[in-house]
This record gives sequence, structure tokens and C-alpha cells, in this order.
Amino acid sequence: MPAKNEEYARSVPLLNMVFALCSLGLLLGTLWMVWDDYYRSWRPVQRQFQALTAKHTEEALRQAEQAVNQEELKKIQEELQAVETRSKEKRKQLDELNEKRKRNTVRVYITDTNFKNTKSVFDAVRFAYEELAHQHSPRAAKKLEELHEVQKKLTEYKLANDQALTEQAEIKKQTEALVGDRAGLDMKRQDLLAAVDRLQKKLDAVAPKGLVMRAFEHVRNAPLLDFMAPDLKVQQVVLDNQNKDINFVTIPRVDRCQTCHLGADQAGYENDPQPFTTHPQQEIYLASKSPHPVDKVGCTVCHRGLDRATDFLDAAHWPDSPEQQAQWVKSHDWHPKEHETSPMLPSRFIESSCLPCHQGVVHIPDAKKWNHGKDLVERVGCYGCHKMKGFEGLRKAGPPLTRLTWKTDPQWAYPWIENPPAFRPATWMPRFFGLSNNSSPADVARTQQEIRGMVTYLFEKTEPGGFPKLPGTGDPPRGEKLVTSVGCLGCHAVARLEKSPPSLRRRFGPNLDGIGSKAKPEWIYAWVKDPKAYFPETRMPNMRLTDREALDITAYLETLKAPEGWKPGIAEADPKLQDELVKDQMRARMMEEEVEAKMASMSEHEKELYLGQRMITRYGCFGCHLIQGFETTPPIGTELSEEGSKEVDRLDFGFVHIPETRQDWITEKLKNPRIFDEGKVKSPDEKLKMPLFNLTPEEREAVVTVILSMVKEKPQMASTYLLDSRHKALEAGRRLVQEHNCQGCHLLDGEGQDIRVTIARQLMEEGLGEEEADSRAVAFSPPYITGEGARVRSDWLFRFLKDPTPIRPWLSVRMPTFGFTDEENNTLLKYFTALSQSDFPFETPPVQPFPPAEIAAGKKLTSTDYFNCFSCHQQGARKPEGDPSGWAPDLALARSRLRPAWIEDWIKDPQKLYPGTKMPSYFDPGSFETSGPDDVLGGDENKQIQAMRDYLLTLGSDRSGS
Amino acid sequence: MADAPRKSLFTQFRESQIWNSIFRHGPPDNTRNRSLAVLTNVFLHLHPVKVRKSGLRLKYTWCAGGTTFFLFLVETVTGLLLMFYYRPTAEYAFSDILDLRAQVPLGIMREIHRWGAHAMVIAVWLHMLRVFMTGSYKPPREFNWNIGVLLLVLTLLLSFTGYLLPWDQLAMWAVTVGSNMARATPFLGNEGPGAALLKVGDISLVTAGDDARFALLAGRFVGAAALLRFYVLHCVGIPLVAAVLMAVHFWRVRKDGGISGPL
Amino acid sequence: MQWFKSAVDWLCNPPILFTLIFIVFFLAYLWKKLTWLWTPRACVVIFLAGGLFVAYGLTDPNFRAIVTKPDNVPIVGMLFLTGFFSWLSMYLGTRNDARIGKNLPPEEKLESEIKILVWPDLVYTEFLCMILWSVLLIIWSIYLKAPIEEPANPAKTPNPSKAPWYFLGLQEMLVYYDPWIAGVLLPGLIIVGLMALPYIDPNKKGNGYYTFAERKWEILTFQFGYLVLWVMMIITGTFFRGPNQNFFGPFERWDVHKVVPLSNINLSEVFWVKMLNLGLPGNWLVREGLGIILVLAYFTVIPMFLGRTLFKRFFEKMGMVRFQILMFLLLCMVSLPIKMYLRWLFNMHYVVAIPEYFFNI
Amino acid sequence: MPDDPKASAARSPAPAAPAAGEGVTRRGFFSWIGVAWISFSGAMGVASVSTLRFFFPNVLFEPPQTFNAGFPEEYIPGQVDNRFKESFGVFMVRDDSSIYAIKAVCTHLGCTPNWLEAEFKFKCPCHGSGFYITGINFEGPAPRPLERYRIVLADDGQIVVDKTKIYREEKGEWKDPEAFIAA
Repeated sequence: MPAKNEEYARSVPLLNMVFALCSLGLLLGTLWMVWDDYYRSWRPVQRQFQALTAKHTEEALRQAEQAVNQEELKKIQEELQAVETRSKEKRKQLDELNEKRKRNTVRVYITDTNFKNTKSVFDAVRFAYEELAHQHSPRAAKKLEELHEVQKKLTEYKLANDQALTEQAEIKKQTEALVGDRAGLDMKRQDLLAAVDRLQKKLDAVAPKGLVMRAFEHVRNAPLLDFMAPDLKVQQVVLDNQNKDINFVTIPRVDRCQTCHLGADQAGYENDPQPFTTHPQQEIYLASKSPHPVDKVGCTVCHRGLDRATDFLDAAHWPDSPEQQAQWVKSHDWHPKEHETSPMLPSRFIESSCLPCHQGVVHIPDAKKWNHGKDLVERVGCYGCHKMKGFEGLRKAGPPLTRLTWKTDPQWAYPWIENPPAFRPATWMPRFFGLSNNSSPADVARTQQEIRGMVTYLFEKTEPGGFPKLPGTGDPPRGEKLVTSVGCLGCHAVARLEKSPPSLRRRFGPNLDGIGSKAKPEWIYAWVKDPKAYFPETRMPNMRLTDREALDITAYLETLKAPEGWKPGIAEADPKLQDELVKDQMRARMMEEEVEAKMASMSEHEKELYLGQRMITRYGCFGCHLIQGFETTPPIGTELSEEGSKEVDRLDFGFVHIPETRQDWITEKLKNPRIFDEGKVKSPDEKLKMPLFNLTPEEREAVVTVILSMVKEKPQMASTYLLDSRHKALEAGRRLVQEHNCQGCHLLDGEGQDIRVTIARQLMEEGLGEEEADSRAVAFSPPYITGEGARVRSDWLFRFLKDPTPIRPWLSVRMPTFGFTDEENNTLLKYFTALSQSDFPFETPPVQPFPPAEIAAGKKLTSTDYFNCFSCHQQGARKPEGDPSGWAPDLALARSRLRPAWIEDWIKDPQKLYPGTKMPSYFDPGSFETSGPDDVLGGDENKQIQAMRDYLLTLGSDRSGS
Repeated sequence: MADAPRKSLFTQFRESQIWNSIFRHGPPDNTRNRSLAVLTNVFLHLHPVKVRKSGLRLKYTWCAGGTTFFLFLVETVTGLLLMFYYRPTAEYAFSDILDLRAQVPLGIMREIHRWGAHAMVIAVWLHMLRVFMTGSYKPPREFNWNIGVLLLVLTLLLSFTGYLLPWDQLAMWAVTVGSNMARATPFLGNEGPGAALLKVGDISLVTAGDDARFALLAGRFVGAAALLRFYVLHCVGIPLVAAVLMAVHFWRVRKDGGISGPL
Repeated sequence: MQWFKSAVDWLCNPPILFTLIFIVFFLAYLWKKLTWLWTPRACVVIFLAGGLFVAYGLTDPNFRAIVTKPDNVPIVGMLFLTGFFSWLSMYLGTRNDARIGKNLPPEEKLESEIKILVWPDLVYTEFLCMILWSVLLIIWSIYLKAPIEEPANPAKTPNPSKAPWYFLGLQEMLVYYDPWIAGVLLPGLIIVGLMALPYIDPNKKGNGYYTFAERKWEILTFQFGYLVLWVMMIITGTFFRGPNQNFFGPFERWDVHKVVPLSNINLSEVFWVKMLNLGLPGNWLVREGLGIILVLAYFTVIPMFLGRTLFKRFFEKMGMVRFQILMFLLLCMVSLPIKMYLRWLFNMHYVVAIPEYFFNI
Repeated sequence: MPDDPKASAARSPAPAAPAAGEGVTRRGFFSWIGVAWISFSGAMGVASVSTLRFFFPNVLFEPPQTFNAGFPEEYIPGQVDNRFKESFGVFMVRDDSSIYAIKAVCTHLGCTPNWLEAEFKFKCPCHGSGFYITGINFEGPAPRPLERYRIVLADDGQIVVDKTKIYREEKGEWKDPEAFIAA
């Protein structure tokens, strides 16, 4: 049945139509796919940048054109014109020369070819000869002859070639002599217009002109064709030294940020909007001369985010503020990127990226916020409860509580523990009670009993003893004078003496407010006289006070009372509640029967002690304070050494709705440490217990920066900042400087002298105007000692640090006795010498004896006839006239104290070494050669200075400095 | 048709030597040529010349088997292209995928490959459902049903081995969870029943270091070795076996009487 | 609409969801009054309802988060496709059944004698199929980017960590059975069972056309395994299992901290401690004796009993060996819902618990 | 779908339309099959070109072809600077009036020549070709002078060496303003 076979099951025209529709779909789909693949978000961005660059370049071009020295250009053009006319005038001679040159060209060519050909023959023959000679062949001798032959020819050709070349040069010279140096002029003209040309070229590249070039611009960047010389393309740096840790394997970072941030490493886009803005501080970042060149360091190692991304969201940008977020939501439909382990750091925390590479330093250069944060962490003592890498081995942040009865009483301690800021608003002691998760009436009742227990425990577990009664009574006004003048205010602050909030260094020691309500007078007296007697590890130095002075200071401090409304006293005991609390504590550790038995066997006092001990354990008081029975207890907080890398989902956000990031969590935690308990049902023991620290929002941000900087990832050796021996010495010294707050009084390493504000204030009280007081305060503050290593001799400094003696009689501020060990002393010495890059520890003194004539000249110069040095400077027992506040250091000490080279520099220009010093400048640095007296040593200023130096070195005896 | 009909360009081409050297039959508008069109084409001669009309109906076949095969081809082509830009090592696998997504021209291959794979799993299940619902596994097609079951398993394995290759958390842990079951294989897995019995003295013979899962992963956990192993299985091993079985499957469809239909 | 979401969340709880599905499944296939389900009108109604539900669900952030996860989109597709084709096969089957009831041949028979040349009909159709699939894949790929999450980290397990979606049925079984059963034995038996299918199916009818009436048992068994125990388990495993493998309704937020009491008990504990008030015997054989006997009985007594009563017809038709294999496979399949109910109703952990040898059932 | 099977069977002998070609073209300009094949070929064409495009990666991990070579002051007149020899295969040379970048590939057989400070010449270790400091060959088998790379000053005054462009002496290209920078 053939007919049946002809049968079609489906209508072919219908199928054709379906085919057509499907194919159209396929075509559109494919085109769409190509477009989708091609059109990435960075393309329009790069186009925008081209337009921007064109705008800038046009501007620069206009300026460059204006900047061209038109006269010069005109001159050159005229000269060129002249060359032109001359070559027309002297056509005939020129033609002759040209003819000559043509002939010469041929000659050069022939001689050169001859030489080269012969040279290759020579090489071949030499090789053949060497082979034959090596084989001791009889034919070697003949070959050698041939070699000499060829060599002779070679020399000839060389000569001929040289002659031809000489002739060539000669012809050129003649031509120039005839018409002028056209090539040279051209070059000059090019040089003059170099900037214009360069900018014109650049402009042509970013903004092509003409239809063809403009069309080509589109074609080269068209989909599917953009593999041929596109100018829109992904920009990347492959950073072999910057590893990205992708869990157990590391790969080089491939930073593509500059695909959009095209202006980041180019000057000139400072005022343009992101993503084109020039990166700030080019001298530190990105520029190739900076320590962080972009092709070595890249971007994401600091900023984080996805290195390979070329899309705004994909790169995991993170807004720095709610305003920025709102703006991004509008412009980029921003939302947190899912599945990104390392989103970008908001720029306010960017300094937390410094630490991984800058390990082992006290402060990171230019990282102000991080440095501030680090100082704060040390001050508030985060490391007491949280293990933190880099903060090991530090002293506990708070005072020891092992001799508490010597110092104060429970009536004070109870309300203090309950609410420290109520007693002293500026204290570092954090607050544990009355916070968001323990303020309900039940909580308050419970915590009252807890504090009672702690107070009982602390006052029970103290060393027996105390201080004797005061030997007399002091005078408070005299005491206040002492406190404000001897230097206490370098480390301590007293609210009523402050005009503005004290700096961090002046909060190094406890704020003294209320001390009169807190400490017993006997304790204050004993403490200010010799702090180490009470607490051997204290950082409070000995001010070498006399008994009288100590009594006065004690009397003054006794007048600093607690704020009004604050009352000493202890909450009522509640035996029933206390029993419950004690039982609760026991139940967690033993069976119910044992609990009952134990309870029955304990007295009320024992229970109270037990509760106190449990609570000290729970709240971790021993993290900051030395407490008997807790000497070796490990800290209670989470380790923070890798907090900056902690998985965000391991942080419990509870029911608090904040952005789920590390920084937001930590910030919130510092703001309200108990906030994540909100809405949770917890037993007292389960509740969060981190206390509330007294930090301003800026301080909090700084602390968060430090915590974020503690990351797990280790950078490669090649990219870390390695300390050489000098820097190691510097850092060791800085550590000590930091620990003893030297910069509270001294200007050192570019920072410090915080005490100056108090001295200025004092001067103002004495009747000076504000500006004058400020400038005079420099002279009446402890000295600048950044250059101490260059100034003084190491052996003298060693002795001085051990046992300071007054150098500057006009200062009422005292250099205290810190009681440094030999090791610490040496560390400081090395630090000072490293800081001023002078030799450590010894140097050869100038050869003595000096010529008598020189000494005589020196003496003459220091006399009243000339510089009159001793009108201010003391000289051993010989004191200058007038009030000691006008005196200057003892020159008899110079010999043992000062480095000779420094004396010269000092006399030459004291203001350079010590801006603001009282020492007059006798030599004008501006016109040094003529500024000295003319009648001494022939008017040679250098010799005069040297003579004075030598004279000073003869003063005093060898050991007069000690 | 009085005028000499002007031949269209296409017609001219069709009468050229080139055309005739490729297609050795006239236009397929009669039985003979329609048969030849299928018989003389290496790709089409997978088909018989004629099929049952009932078997032609989409409502009968759902085109599920054909779809599966087409998706297999799509996976082969896109997979081959992806191999140019993907390195199966712990260091590079992940970042190569990132680059495929954002930088490689036509990196959309990866999407096509992945969604094609998912579609293929679904298609093969639907094919099985169709074959079951029409009773087509019944004699004489029992054996081909068995081949089909094997192909279904291979499809799942292909998808499973490919799932690891992006080397992200999704991949690694899906494969970890998936392969953990092998740990419990009776006697062959170290946590399987009976494994504890296989020991000589104190020495266990079946441990995490030599059990079924170990053989699958070339290690105690999903690591770089597993990645390479899965890669080779995914790109070469399983596709080869599947291709052979597919050949058998298609051949047997014809030999067992074409697409099934009521007897 | 909060009540609706809560109701759906509640309904999706596995005990309720599966009980409902078991009931609906058997009613749909067996209850005469529900045959209207196999009409195009029912199909439209059901799919409209399903589509509306998904559309409504997408307005909910939690529902959207889980359904639009790139790898989950195909599963939604699969759910609808499976539903549609199951309906289609039944629709065609019931139509044929009606014809057969009137002593007419099935529809396919009308055309099966007609032979059509594959050129152009078949080849053309296949070609069009390919183009359509290409278009679909391209558009799908443009719209939906393939997922890429954090780089692989062997030290950090994501919560939840799930197998690839097509294995989530197996992972779901892991809730009820130990890995050696859920991950090895049952998948092995699925493959073996599928391969054995042509040899243990005694029914010669229904070859080459859609029918239900002629193959009621086969279809019921197969669809029970495929739709209920495979597809629905995948749906549960994908959409309703959140962090810690806890159950979450489709409108519920995946809270990592959700706490669910898990206090399971073994049969041996029920028997020895609760019923007999004795301690657990030291010897595992004694301890687990009851469980072992029950399991053995399940696989021996029930086939013998059924072979004489309900399945007498099969037994006679198939012979001892084939019948036993069939019964074993069937019982294995049914053991899953049985274990599910034991867990839901009695918190039953293991019927036989011999952790000494990793042998728990 | 609710086709009556009988009806469809009866309809079967459909109009015998050929699969493609003449029959349709006669009907006029527009034809489904024409649209179909054109768009299908279009799609295939785009797909093929795309596949070709696939083989030209957008990003490379080779050392970049353009690199920053520091500032002119860093180079000492009359000296050959080796610092980019290993990383980029470039000798940086500064003579009395210019700075140029010599490609460190011998023009004989492509070995890397060495700069011999004592003999003041480049010497190729493979076959002994020698070059002056300018790159001009004077001994050995090298047929022509060493090549130079494009060298320019960036906006910030840094030297940028661009290896994509080469200047050859024998073509007179060394006079090109981008073959050297004046110093």
C-alpha cells in the first residue's frame, strides 16, 4: 500500500511556522545572551572615565599651551626659518655637500659590508685554527697564517670604515656650518612643545576625532569583536606577594578594582566623584614611589572585598555610613552580598588592615585611629579578660586589691563597685551593675547581695597591716600649688583644674577626683612619698617629695571629695536571698544533698564570703586587679586574637536588628555590652556579663578598629614590614616610653608634652594672656627630648635616668625617679641614640688639651663683652643673678653631659633643635657667615663656635655631672 | 508554466555537484527519497525509516527520552568548552569559576551547563515515568529498561560528580554529605554494619583510610584529591560509560520493535 | 493572611504532610468519586491553584528566599512537571480504560498499525524540540546565575549542609533510618527493584498504551514510591529542612537557634525498661531479641500470610521465588512509612539497636 | 488533545508539502521556512562566532606587557640596568642623551644576552654574538641589532615600557620619538 506510506502525520507548513518561530526565538535568545555576556557594569563606567579624562586633558592642554614660552618658540621658529632661507640662498654649496654625502653613504655602506663580511670570515677561520691547534694538526700553522692574513684585511677594512664615518661627520659639520643645525633646532622645538604634544596625544586617545576614528572606537569595543585592541577592558594587578587565604590553600590576589577605580593611582582626580577619585595620600599609598605601590600591594589586601570582582555588588562594597548606604541603595540597588566571607571594610575602620603587615610596633605610622585604639585597649585593660595577641605580659590594668584595708573601707567600696562613674565620672573602671539586663527589681536585689559578697571577700582577703598616722598637718593651698607644678598633672587629671577634657596621656594615672572620699590620708601620704612601697609594680614614679611637701599634697587631695549626692554605705543584708544565691551557685557544682549539707555547715559570714568568691569569679575582677586567691585564674573573656577573622555567624545577634557584620556587632557590644540579652529568658548565671566601659563614640570606633585588626590571615614575609636592628631598638624603647608615659611630660618622637596645657593654664592664672602663656609654656614645660640621643652622652644619661638631678633650675616640674632597672635603662639609651641616629654608647671626646689661644677666645666669647652666657647659665656653684626662673642649665655639666658635636649645633641654631627655647640665637642661620663678631678668631663663625665648645668642655671637673 | 521557470538560487545550489555529493538523493518529497534521507545520514539513521504513528504522538512520548539525549549533547559541548577555563585544583578551581562568571567571554556556558544538568535529571525521571506508565518495560523490552535504569543512575552520578567542581561551600558540603553515606556501606564502610567484624587481632581492616568512601574520595575527607577524581569521572569516566550504554539503549529500541505501542 | 501562612506551615510538618499525602494519594487513585481529577478541567484548576499559591508565596520573604535559591528553582519546575505528567498519564489511562470497558481498543491501537516515515515528521519534531530546549536553556541561564558560594572550607560546615537536590530524598530518609539503610541499602534496593521490575511484574496487560484499570497495582506501587517517597521527600528535604536539619514551614524564618526537643527511644528500652521494668540486658542479642524477631517476622510472616490471602492470585501466577522477591522489595518500601510513623507517634529511634556493630534498624 | 483518533487518522493524508524549498518560495516574498532558515542560520552564526570569541580570554595572568620602570633619575648614564631582565626581559640603558629599553632577546636564535660590564658589551651565551651598548651587533652570528621596546613617560614622570611595540634599527625606527626618551 504505497499510498499509505506517503502519509504525513503532521502538517508540514505548520511545522515550518513553528520552526520559524522557534528559530526566531533562538536567534533573539542567542543575541540576548551575547549582549548579556558583553554588557558588564564596568563598561559604562570606563566610558564615563574617558569623558572625564578628556575633560581634564582638554583643560590641561589649554594650560600647557598657555605655559609654552612663546618668545622662545618664536625664536626657534625664526631660526628655523633662517635655516630655510639660508639653504635656499646657498643652494649651490648645499647641493655639492649633498652630492658628497650621497657618495659618502655608498662608501660607508661598502666599507661596513666589507668589514662585516671579513669579520665573519675571520671568526670562521679563527674557529678552524683553534680546532686544528687543539688537535695538534700539522695544518694548524698554515691556518694561523691565513688567520693573520684575514686579520690584516680586517684591520684595513676597519680603518676604511672609520675614515668613511669620519668623513660623514665632517660633511654633517660642514652642512651645519653652512646653513645651521636644523636637527638641533627641531629637537629644541620638540622639547618646548613636549607637554603639549603629550597631552594632545592623550586627548586623541580618550576622545578620538573624526568619523573614522570615532567609528573605530565603537567597533574595537563591540560585542564579539572586542578581543582586538579594545580600549575598554578589565584592569588588573596580579599580586604574587599578597596571598588570599581560601581555606588551607593560598592564591595570589588578582585585584581588578582599577577596572572602575581608574583614577585611583593618578593625580588629578582628587575632586571627581567615586569611583574615579584619586586615592588620598598618594605619598603613602598606590603611587609607585610610596611604600604601598599599587602593583605590589594592590587594593583588597587592605580594603578587603572580592579581589576578582568587576561589579559593584559582586565586589562586596560596604557603606561607611547610613547616608552612604541610602545613596548606594539608590544608585546601585545595594544590599549585603551573600556568601562573601570578606566584605569590604567600611572606610572608618580601614586602619585595622595595617596590623597584619606592621607587626611588633608600638604605634603604626600614620594610623592615628588604630594607635589611639591601641592606647585605649591598654588603658581600659581589655586584655585582662580577653586574651589578645600583642598584649601579652602587660601589667594588670587596675590597682592590686591585696592591701585594700590599708587604703580604704567597705563603705566606699560597695557603692564604687555598684556604680563607679557615679563616684568618679571619668574613671576607667567599667560598670557591671544597673545595666540593661540586670536592672529589674529582682536583679537589683540579687546584685546587691552579690556586691556585698564581693566587698566582704575583698576586705577579708587582705594583707594585715597599714600605714602610721600622719606626722603633721599640711596646707591645702600649698598642696594644690605642688600638684599643679611638680608634674602630677602629666599623668593625672583633676576635674576642677581642667578647662577642656584631658588628653589620653593625662588619663594615664587615675583621675584624682573624689580621692579624699576614697583613700585614707595615711595611705595618700605614704603613697605619694614612695609608691613602690605599697605596690612594687606600680608605674607611679617617686617624685622625691619632702615630708612637708607630701603632707601638703595629702592635705590638698583630702579636699577632693566625692560629687554631691554620692553616699558611702552598704546595702542591707538579706540572708534569705543570699542563701538562695549561694545555693544556686552550689547546685551548679554539686548534688542537692551535698548542697544542703554544706549550707548547714556554713555561717552567714562564710556564705557571704563564698558568694563573693563566686561573683569575683563570674565577673572576672581579677582580670584587672590582683586579688588573693585569684592569682593564677585564667581570664574569663573570649579570646580576641583572631576576632577580626571570626565568622560572622558565630556572633550571636540575638533579637537585635543591626547589620550583620563584625564591626557592627562589636560596636554595639561596646555601646551596650548586655544588649544581645534583649528579649531572652536567661538565668542569672547565663546572662552576659561584660561591663560597660566609659568610652566616647570616637574612642569606641578606635577600639573596634584595633579588635578588627586582629586577624587570622598571615601575610607573606615579602609583604610585611620587617624591623631592622635600629627599628627594633626604637620599638623596645617606645614600649617603655609608653609604659611610663614619658610623653605625658616630654615631647618625644613627635608627640606628647600633654602637661603643657596645665602649665599654660598656670601661667594664665599668674596673669599672662592666653597666647603668651601658650608660647611661654614651652620654656616652662619639661624639655623636648626627641634629640636626646644626639644631645647627651650615654654614660651621663644612664646615670641621670637612675637618679635624676635638676638640670634646668627654672623648671618647677620635676623629673621623677622611675627606678628603671639597668636593662630598661639600656633599652632607653639605645632608643634615644637610635632615634637621633647617633652612636651608641660611647664616642671619642675631642682631643685635649685644647690650644690655649682657642680656650681664651672661647672664654672671651662667653664673657659679658660678647654673648654673656653666664648671665643665665649657672656654672657650678656660680649662680646667675635674678630669679631662678630666668636661669639656664649648668654649663659646668656640659663636659660630662653633652656631646661635643651637639654643643656646636646648639650654639649655631638653638631654635632649629628646640623650637621655642629660651636660648637666644647668636648666629643668624640666614646669614651665618656674617652674623658673628668680627674681631675674634678672624671673624670665622665656625671657629668661634668651636672655641666656645672647647671652652665649655674645660669647665667643671670630670665627674661633676653625677 | 509556459515561461521557463526561473530557478531560484537555492534550487541551483541544490542541483550543484557539491550538494549532490553530500546528499545522494533527490528532494525528500516521495517515499523513496524520504527513506533515503534517513538511511543515508549517519546521524539520522539512528532512526528506523518508519515508526508507528502512535509512537509519534507527543502526548505518548512526551519527548522525554529525546530531551534527555539532547541535554546530554548540550552538556558535552558546554562541558568541553568549560574545560578550557577550569583547572581542577584546590587553588584554582574556585577562582576559575569566579572568572567564568565575570570575565571569561561567554562564561554563561557555566549556567547553561548547570541548568542543563538539572534539566537532564528531571527529564530522565520523566522518561522513566513515561516508560513505566505505558508499560513499555514489559517484554520484549525488559533488557532495555535495565539499561535505562543504569543510565538513570549514571545521570545522577554525572550530576553528583559535577556538583563538586565549583569547589565552594555548597559543592564541598553537598558532596561531603552525599558521600558520607558510603561510610555506612555494610562491611565496606568503616561505619557500616559488619565492618567491626573485619579485623585481625587488634588491627581493623576497614577504617576511614581504606573504606568505600575513601575509594570514592581518595582521602578521608573531600579534598584536592577528591576534586581531581571527581573531575576525571565527570569529564571522562562516566560520560564514556554513558555513551556506550546509550548506544546500546538506542540500538535496542529499534531491535525491540521501535517505540512501544499496543500489540 | 497570617492565619493562612501559619496553617500552611503547620500542614507542612512532616507527620501531617505525609499523612495527608498518603490519604490524598490513595483516595485520588482509588476512590471512584475522585475520578474527576483526571479531567482537563481538574488539571487546570489544580495548576492554577498551585501557581497562585507559589505566586502568593513569593510575596513572603522567607518563602521567596528558599524557593528562588538558584538550585531550588528546578525543583519547583520538577514538582509541576511531575504533577502534570502524572496527571497526563492518568488522564490518557482513564480514557483508554473507558474505551476498554466498552470493549474498544485503546487509542494508541488506532494508530499503532499506521507506519509513518520518520522524515520529516519525527526528525522535524525532534529538531524543533532541540531548538525549543536551547531557547529555554539560554533564557534560563540569562535570568538565573549559577550559584557560587564561599570558597570550600573543610573547617566550617554550613548550616544546613545538604546533598545535591536529587539526593535530598535519601538525606530525608536519614532522619528515620541509619545511613547504611537510608544511604546504601534503600538506594541499592531502588535500583535493584527498578531493574527487577520487568521480571516480577506478572501482568501482561497494558504494554504500549496508557491504562490504569488494567495495571492498578503496578501503578499504585510505582507512583507511591516515585511521587510520595521520592519526589515528596525531595520537596521536604529541600524546602522544609533548615538549619540543624530542623523542620521549617515554607513561611517560617530559618532561625539557626531554633530548638526542637529530640528525645527518641529504642524499642529495647520500651520493652525492657518501660514494660518489664527491668534494666537493659548486657548481651545485645538478648537485649535486641524482640526487635530482631519483629524484623524477621516482618519479612517472613507477612509474605507468607499475604501469599495465602490477599495476594494469593499473584503468588500462584508468579511462583515462590518471584513472589518472595516482590514481597521483599514491597516490604522494604513500606518499611519507610512504617518507620516514619513509629518515629512520629512513639518517638521510636531504633527497632533494633546494636550500636556495637553499627547495626541499627 | 481531545482529538478523536478516527478523525486524525482520516485527516492524515496531509497536503504533500515538501520539507523545504521551491514549493514555498513560489508563494511570494514572505515564507515561514525562509524566516526559519535565515534566523536559524543567524543564530548558529552568532553561536559559532561566540564560540570563537570564547577562545580569546579577557584577562591574562602573564606578566603584564606594559610595566612601570621607575623614574629617569634612577638610571645612571652609561650603565645598563639589569633589574627588569628577569621579570620582563628588558635591559634598561641610559646613555648621554637618552634612555631606551632593549629587548633581551638575541637576534640570532633567541637566547638571552648578558651585559658584560668589564668588556662593555652584550654577549650572547649561545653563539657568542656581541652587541654594543646601543644594541648594534658587531661580532658573532647575530644578523641585526637587538630590538628596542616602546618607552614613554607617564603623567607622573615615570618611565613606562610597552612591550607590545618593537623598534628595529635596520628599519630606521630607532629615531621614532617613542623608541627612546630624552634624558
